[in-house]
Amino acid sequence: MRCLANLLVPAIMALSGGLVTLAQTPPYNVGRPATDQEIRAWDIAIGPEGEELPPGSGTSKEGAKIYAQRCASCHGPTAAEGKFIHGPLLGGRETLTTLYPLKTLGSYWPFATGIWDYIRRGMPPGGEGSLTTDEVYHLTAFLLYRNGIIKETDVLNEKNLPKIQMPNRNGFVPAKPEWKPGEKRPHGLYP
Amino acid sequence: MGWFTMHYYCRNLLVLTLALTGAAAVAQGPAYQRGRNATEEEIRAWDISIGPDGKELPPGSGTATEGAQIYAQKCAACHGKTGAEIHPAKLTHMGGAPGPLVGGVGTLSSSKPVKTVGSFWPYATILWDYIRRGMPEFRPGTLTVNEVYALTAFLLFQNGIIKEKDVMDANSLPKVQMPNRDGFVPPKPEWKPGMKRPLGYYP
Amino acid sequence: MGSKQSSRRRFLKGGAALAGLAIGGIPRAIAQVPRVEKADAPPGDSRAYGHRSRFDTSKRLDDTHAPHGMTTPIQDTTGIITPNGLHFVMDHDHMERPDIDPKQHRLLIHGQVDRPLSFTLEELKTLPSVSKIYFIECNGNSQPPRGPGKDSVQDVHGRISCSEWTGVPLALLLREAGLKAGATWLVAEGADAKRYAMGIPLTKGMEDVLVAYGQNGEPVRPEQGYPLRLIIPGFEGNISIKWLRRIKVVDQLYVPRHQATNAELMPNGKALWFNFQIGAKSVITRPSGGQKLPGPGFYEITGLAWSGGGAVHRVEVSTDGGKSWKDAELQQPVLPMAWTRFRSPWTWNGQEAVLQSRCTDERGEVQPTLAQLREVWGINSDFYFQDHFNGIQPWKVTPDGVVHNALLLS
Amino acid sequence: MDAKQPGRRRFLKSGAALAGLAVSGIRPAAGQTPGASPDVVHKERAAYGQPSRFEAASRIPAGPNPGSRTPLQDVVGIIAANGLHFVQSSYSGDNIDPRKHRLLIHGMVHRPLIFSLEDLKRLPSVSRIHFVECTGNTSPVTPSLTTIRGGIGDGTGKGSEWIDELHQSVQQTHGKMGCAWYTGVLLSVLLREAGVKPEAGWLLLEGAEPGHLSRSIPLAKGMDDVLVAYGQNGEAIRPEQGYPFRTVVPGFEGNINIKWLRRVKVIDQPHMVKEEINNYTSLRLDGKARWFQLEMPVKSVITFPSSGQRLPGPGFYNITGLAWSGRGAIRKVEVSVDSGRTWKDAQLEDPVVRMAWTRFHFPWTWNGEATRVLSRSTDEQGDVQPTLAEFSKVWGVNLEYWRKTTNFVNHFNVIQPWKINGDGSVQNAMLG
Repeated sequence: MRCLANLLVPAIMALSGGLVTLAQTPPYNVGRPATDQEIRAWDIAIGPEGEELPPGSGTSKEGAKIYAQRCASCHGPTAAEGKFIHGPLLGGRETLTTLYPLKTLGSYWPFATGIWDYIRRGMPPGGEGSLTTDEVYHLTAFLLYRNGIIKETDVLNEKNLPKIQMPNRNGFVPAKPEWKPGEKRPHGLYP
Repeated sequence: MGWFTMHYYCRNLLVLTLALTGAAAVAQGPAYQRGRNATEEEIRAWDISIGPDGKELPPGSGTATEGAQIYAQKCAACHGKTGAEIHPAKLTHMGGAPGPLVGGVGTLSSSKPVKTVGSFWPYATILWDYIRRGMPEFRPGTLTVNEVYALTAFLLFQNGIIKEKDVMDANSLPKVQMPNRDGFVPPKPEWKPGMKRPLGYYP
Repeated sequence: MGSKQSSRRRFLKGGAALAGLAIGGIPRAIAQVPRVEKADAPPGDSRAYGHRSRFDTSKRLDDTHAPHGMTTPIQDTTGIITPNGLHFVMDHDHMERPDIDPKQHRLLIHGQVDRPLSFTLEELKTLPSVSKIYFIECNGNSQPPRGPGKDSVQDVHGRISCSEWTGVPLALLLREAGLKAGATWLVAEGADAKRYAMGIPLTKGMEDVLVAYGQNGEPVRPEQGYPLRLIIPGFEGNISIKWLRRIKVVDQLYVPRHQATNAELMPNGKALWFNFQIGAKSVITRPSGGQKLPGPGFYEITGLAWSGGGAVHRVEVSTDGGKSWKDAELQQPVLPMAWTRFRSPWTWNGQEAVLQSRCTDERGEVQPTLAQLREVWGINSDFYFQDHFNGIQPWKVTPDGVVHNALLLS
Repeated sequence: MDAKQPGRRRFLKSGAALAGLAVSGIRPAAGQTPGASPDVVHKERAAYGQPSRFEAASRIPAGPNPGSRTPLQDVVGIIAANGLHFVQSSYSGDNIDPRKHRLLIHGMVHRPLIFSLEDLKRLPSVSRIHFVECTGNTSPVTPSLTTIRGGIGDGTGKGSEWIDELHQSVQQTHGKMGCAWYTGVLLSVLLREAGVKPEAGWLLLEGAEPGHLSRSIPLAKGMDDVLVAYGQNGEAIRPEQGYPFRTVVPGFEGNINIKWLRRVKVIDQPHMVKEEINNYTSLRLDGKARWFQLEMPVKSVITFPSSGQRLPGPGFYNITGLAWSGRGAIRKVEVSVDSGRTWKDAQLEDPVVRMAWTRFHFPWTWNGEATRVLSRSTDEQGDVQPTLAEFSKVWGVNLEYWRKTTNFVNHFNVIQPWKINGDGSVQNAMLG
C-alpha cells in the first residue's frame, strides 16, 4: 500500500508548534468576546494560591451542623468512616508506606484550596452548586479541624485558606509538575 | 513533536497475500486447513450461475408456445401483455416501471435508446439465469426448470430471434445468436490495474 | 460459570448504588466467542450499546432514485469514516433483505479450483485478517438533478460511504482452494432472495478484494451484508456483493444480468461494459447545497475526494467559478481507494461566489468539468448521465448566504 | 414477526410445490448443507441503522462506578464502534443542548472568547485517530476496591480485583479504553485566536457536567496536538463521550480528555484539583506519590485468543491484538507462544499512527499442548512493555504485593499472559 506522509500543506501547520504568544489580531475572528461577568460566573477553579476564592468566611462549628445535614449520610457521622466508594475524610497518617495506604484530606491532600474547590464544584452529589460560598468555607473549616490541621475556633476566609500548610504538602514527586515530551522512563512508566 | 512530524510505518502487512497476487494457478496444498471440503451435491444445489456457453444449464426444455401461457399468468401483470409495453407499476429496484423486454432494435444510438432483451442483451443464457434467479419479482426461485426454458423461448420469440416452435434446452439455448452480441466495448472485458483513462472515464 | 458467578457477585457487592439496574450474566454458548457477562440491558439502556445525542438529527434520506435506497448525510460526516448507522443503502433487485443467522451461514468457493471449500463465519475469523479503509460508491451516484428540486450534497452525492473493513483477503481463500490453470473470472453471489450476482476479474480478486465481516470495529451491519460482504476496492459499489455466500471461479467471462443491462450506452450505440473503476472525484460538503452562511467572514471549505484508481494526489479548490484554483490541504493519512478529506480556508466577502473542487489521483486522472465530459461524449447528449458521473460540482453562494446547486441539467 | 411471515410463508409454499425439482436447489430446505436459506425481513428504511439482532457484543459494567467497558474481544480493526466505546463517568450528557452550549477561553489571554458549536465548525479542522484509555485500565487494584476491600487498613489483604481471577476476560482486564477518529479544531487554533500571554504555562480544562471535572495540562501540550473534537467516527460525538464537544489529549490519561468541554483557562501553574491529587496519582512505597504522570505508557494485549475463549482444536490460528503508547507510535510488537521463552515479531497492520491503537497479527499453528501466549510492545521512544516481574522491580515490590495491597497503581502496563489449556480453553495467567 501507499503511504503518503507529510503531504500536509499548511494553513494550520504554520500556526502549530511553539509557545510563541501572539498579541496580534485573531487570525479568524470567529467567536465573540467574553464579558468579565460571564467569566466570573464560570470561573470556579481555585488554584493553589487561591486567587479565585470569593470573599466569605466559615468556622468549624458552623461546618459541623451543615456536615450533619448534608454530608453525613454518605461520609458517615464523623467523616472518619469509609462507606462504599467514599473513602474516609480523616486519618490515615503513617499509612502511606504500608500495604494498605489510606488517602485522606489530612494524610494526602497537598493544598487546602483543593478542598474548597471540590466541595463547591462537586458536593453534594445531585445538588452540586447548591452550597453558598460561606457554607463551603464552613465545611472546609470543619474538615480541616477534624483532621487536626486548624483549631476549632479558627475563622477561615479567602485570605488565610491558601496559606494553610497541609501535612502532606511535600509528599509528591516531582515537586513541581512538569511535562517533557519524549522524556525517557523505564518501561514507559514513572516509578 | 506533533502530528505533522509523525511518521507512518509502512509495511506490507500481507506479505503472505501479496506474494499470491496474480492469477497463476497454484498446485500447493492449502496453507491453513480451514473450511471443509464442499461435496458435489452441495455445489450442484448452489451453483445457479449460467455462463455464456451454458455448461451449468440443467436438463429440461420449453417452447415459446408454452412460455406464452406462463407469461400471461406470471409476468404480464408487470411487463405487459406482449413484453413490449412499459407498465405503470412502480415495482423495480430503480423505482420506475420495468423497461420493455421486446423491441428497441435500432434505437441504441438515438437520443432515446431502448434497451431490451432483443436490442441489447448479448447472451441468451443471461435471460435464463436471470429468470430463474430473480423472477417473478416477489417470488424468485418459484419457477420450474421447464418454465424457465419456456419463458426464455417466449421472450426470444417475441424479439424475433427464434421461431415459435423452436425448443430451448441446455443444448440449443447457448447457441442462440443475440443481435447485439457485438454491441459492447471492449469486446472482451478486461481490467488492468492502474489503467489511466481520459478524464477518468473511457468513452 | 465460575467466572460469571464471581464477577457478578463482585459487581453486586460494589453495586449498592446501582440498585435497580438489571445486571445479568449471559455466557455465550458458541465456541470461540468469549465467555463474558453483559449487561442485560432493557431497550434504550445505553450502557450496553450506546446511542447518539437526541440533539443529533443527522439521518439517511430516502433515495430519490431507488425505492429501497438511502443516502448518507455526507454534509454532516466528519473525517473520512461514515458511521455504520448512516452508511448509504442501495440494493439492486431486492425488496427484502435476508435476516441471516451467522451460525447457519456458509461461504462456498468452487468452480475452477482443486478443492471446493465451505467456510463457516467462525472459521473465517481464525484466518489472517486485514483492516482497510475503503469507500464504496454506487455507480449511479452524483447524477445531476434535472430541474430544480433536491439539490443538497446528500441528495446528489450521498450514495457513497467510507468504512474501515475487516476481513480475510479473498486471495487467501482462493489459494486455500487452489486455482486451476485457465481460471480468469469470478462470479460472486449473495444470499438474498434473488441471489444477486456479479462478475469480477480474477486479477482483481487476487489483488485486494476482502471477504469482510467487520465494519468500523463491529460486525458488518445487516443492510450492508451481515455477516459477510465482499469489498472490492475502487470498483463500483454494486459489485461488492452483500450477504456473500458463494464465489465461483470460472474460465471465461460470465455476464450476470445487471452487468449486461446496466452497461452504459455511448452515443454511437455501443455499450461500455465492465467499466468497474470509479473515476477521480471530489465534492465540497461544506458549504454545500441547501446550507446557509450566517454572514461574511472566515469559513473553512471542506469536502471529500476519492478515486477508484488509487490514492488522491491533489485537490484544488476554486472560489471564483473556476477562474483560479489553489491546492487544498489533504487530511492524513491519504489512503488508496478511501475518502480523502480536504480543507481550504476561505474568507467570504458577502458577494456571489461559486465554489468548486477538482481532484487529481495518483495516476494523473483529473476530475473533468461538465463541458469536458460533454466534449468527450458528444455535445447535446445527456443520456450518459447515468453512471460514473464524476464531473466537477459547483455550488453557488448567493449574497444572502444561501448555497445552491449550480449544476442542474435543463 | 410480521416482517418475517411473508418470507417464511413463501418459502414453505414454494418448497412444497417444487419438492424434488432441480430448481429447488436455489432454496435448500432449512438444515440442508451447506447452509439454509435465511428468512427475510422487509427492509425498513431506517434513517439510522442498528447492528444485526444476532450480534451480542456489548459493553459490561466497569465496576461499582457507573461506566462500562469495550468488548475488545469483539473489536476488529483499530476503531471501537461508537456504541461500544468505554464510558467511565456517571453523567449521561443527554441534556446538553448544542445550541446553548458554549466554550469559554479566558485567563492569561489577550481576548477572552466565547465559541458556539457552529463557530467551531467554521474554523480549520483536522481528523485524527487516537485512543483514549482510562488511567486505571488494567490496574490490579481499583480505587473503589481500595475502600471496599479493607482500604481502611483492616489488613484483610483483599487487594487485587482481577489478578487472582482465572476467568477475567480481556474486556474486563483491558476494556477501559477505546480508539476513534476524532474531528475538531486544534486547541492551538483557539488559543491563538484568544492570544496567549507570555506568563502562561498551563491550561485548565473543565467540563459542563455537574461537578465540572477539570484537569490541568501543560500549555506546550495544548499548543501541540490537543483537539477540541465535535466528531467521532464520522458523526457527532456521542453524549456519553462529551457531546457536543470534548478535548482529545492524545496519549494522555483518559480523564484528562475532558468531556462536555465548557471552559479552557490559561494559567501559569497547575490547579491541583481533586482528581489531580486523589484519583490519578501513584503512591510509591516510600510514601511519596507520583503526580502528573500524564502520558499513558507503552502497552499491548492479545485479544484472540484471550481468556474465556476456546480453541476448537489443534491447527492454524491468527493471533491478533492491539498495541498502543501514549508516547508515540508503536515500533514493534513481539509475540511469544511458548510462555515467554522465545519471542518473534508480529506483523503490524498499517496505518501505524502515533497515540492510536495498532493492530498486530501473528500466524500460529497450535499443536494442542498447553502453553501461554503473550505480547510485548515497544514504542518509538524505545520504551518496552515490562513483565510483571520487571514492573515489580521498578516499584521495589514482590509479586505478593499486587495480590494484597489496596494501593491502586495507575499506568499499570505489564505484559498480559493468556494460558491455553490442553482442551483449548483460555485463562488469565497473570500470576501463574
